[in-house]
Amino acid sequence: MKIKVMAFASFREILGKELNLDIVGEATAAGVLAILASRNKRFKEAAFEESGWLRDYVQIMINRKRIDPRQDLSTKLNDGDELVIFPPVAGG
Amino acid sequence: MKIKVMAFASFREILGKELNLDIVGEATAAGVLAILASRNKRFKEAAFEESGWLRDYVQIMINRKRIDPRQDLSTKLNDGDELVIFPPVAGG
Amino acid sequence: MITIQITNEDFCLDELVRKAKRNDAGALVTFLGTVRDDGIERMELEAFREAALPELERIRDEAVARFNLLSVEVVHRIGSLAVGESIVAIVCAAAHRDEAFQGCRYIIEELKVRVPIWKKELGKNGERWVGHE
Amino acid sequence: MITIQITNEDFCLDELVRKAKRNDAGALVTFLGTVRDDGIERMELEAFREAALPELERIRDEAVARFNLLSVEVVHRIGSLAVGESIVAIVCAAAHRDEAFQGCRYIIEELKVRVPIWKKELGKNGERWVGHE
Repeated sequence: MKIKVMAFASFREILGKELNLDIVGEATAAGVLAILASRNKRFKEAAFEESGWLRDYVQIMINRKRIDPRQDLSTKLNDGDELVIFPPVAGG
Repeated sequence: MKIKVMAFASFREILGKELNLDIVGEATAAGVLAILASRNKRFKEAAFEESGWLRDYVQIMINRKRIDPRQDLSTKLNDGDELVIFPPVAGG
Repeated sequence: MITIQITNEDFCLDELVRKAKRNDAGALVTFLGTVRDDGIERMELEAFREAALPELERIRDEAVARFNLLSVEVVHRIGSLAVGESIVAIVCAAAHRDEAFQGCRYIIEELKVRVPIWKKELGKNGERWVGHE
Repeated sequence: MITIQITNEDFCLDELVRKAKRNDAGALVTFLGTVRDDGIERMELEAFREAALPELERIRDEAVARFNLLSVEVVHRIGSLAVGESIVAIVCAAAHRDEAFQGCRYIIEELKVRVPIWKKELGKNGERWVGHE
């Protein structure tokens, strides 16, 4: 299935603004983050603690809705879903 | 002695913006108000209750400083003093 | 940088804000009071200018000291104003937004109770001095 | 009457205020955020526009309902800005000043924590994303 990944701010600088993943079988938010980490060492260091936990400041939206990364990373994704990764917002 | 009286807003409409009183002997704020009331019936009705008390909303400045009309009307005035009469302010 | 005016002329907000802007300010809060249509046609404003200007200066100094304002602009109009016209503008610049909001609020609240300015509403049903019993 | 923009262009406050003005409004409060010089040279702003605009609309609707706002104008800039340049303007009109102050404050506070916009400070000593640990 196809998952569109978007990244902003510091994560855009590491991952690019947009990439499309083609995932075989079931996909979850956690799975997408693991794929990105396995492909990109800078992303792995920016997003994960050494212990393997996602860093506190990583924020995730799925289909334009924020999820709580401490609870909802195992949410199943569907074909065509959009997952967005960004650091804390700082507008204004 | 000469006392300059200024009036603003509703009191200006009744008394005019500025008038000069020539007072023989001692003068107080209360005395100035009494003179104005004796000369001008509309002012008397606007500034005084029937009982003779100054109405609550009458405000007084002497030489650009506000006085408390409930306490300081007996303040002595000196030659050349300025007494200003106005209703509650409403700027902004 | 810090100007207080009581004037018959209309004013330009962008110009006031340009005067209030400083490189060390990150927040500017502006209050603009306008003639509201609640059944009136015009408003006439009158000031005791010689007492109003020093009182506004005292209020500005208090606000600068309490809220670390970096600059303040105040313009208050007098004369005859139509519905929708500007009555007063207060621009406060500060390093941070909390100070700018509080300073601007302080100045308009104090202005309303302390500065000798009066207004009369003129409507179809006659006229009325605002704030009278 | 109610406009929300995320734009690369600078804006004119008088024009925003003119759009926000209404005859039944007696108070307009404007917040203007600018690039503050605390040792930086420029600031780069970036938005997830497709998510930021609807979030700003939700915030505006909340503010209108809570504080009886009569109109709201919001402009947020993105791109590269120099020290002193405007970042964001929020204009709120209401019948009375308390509502206008509170509505404007509400919108900027919520904007800062909810709307997907980011800024990077660029200074002599390198660059830094604001809000990062």
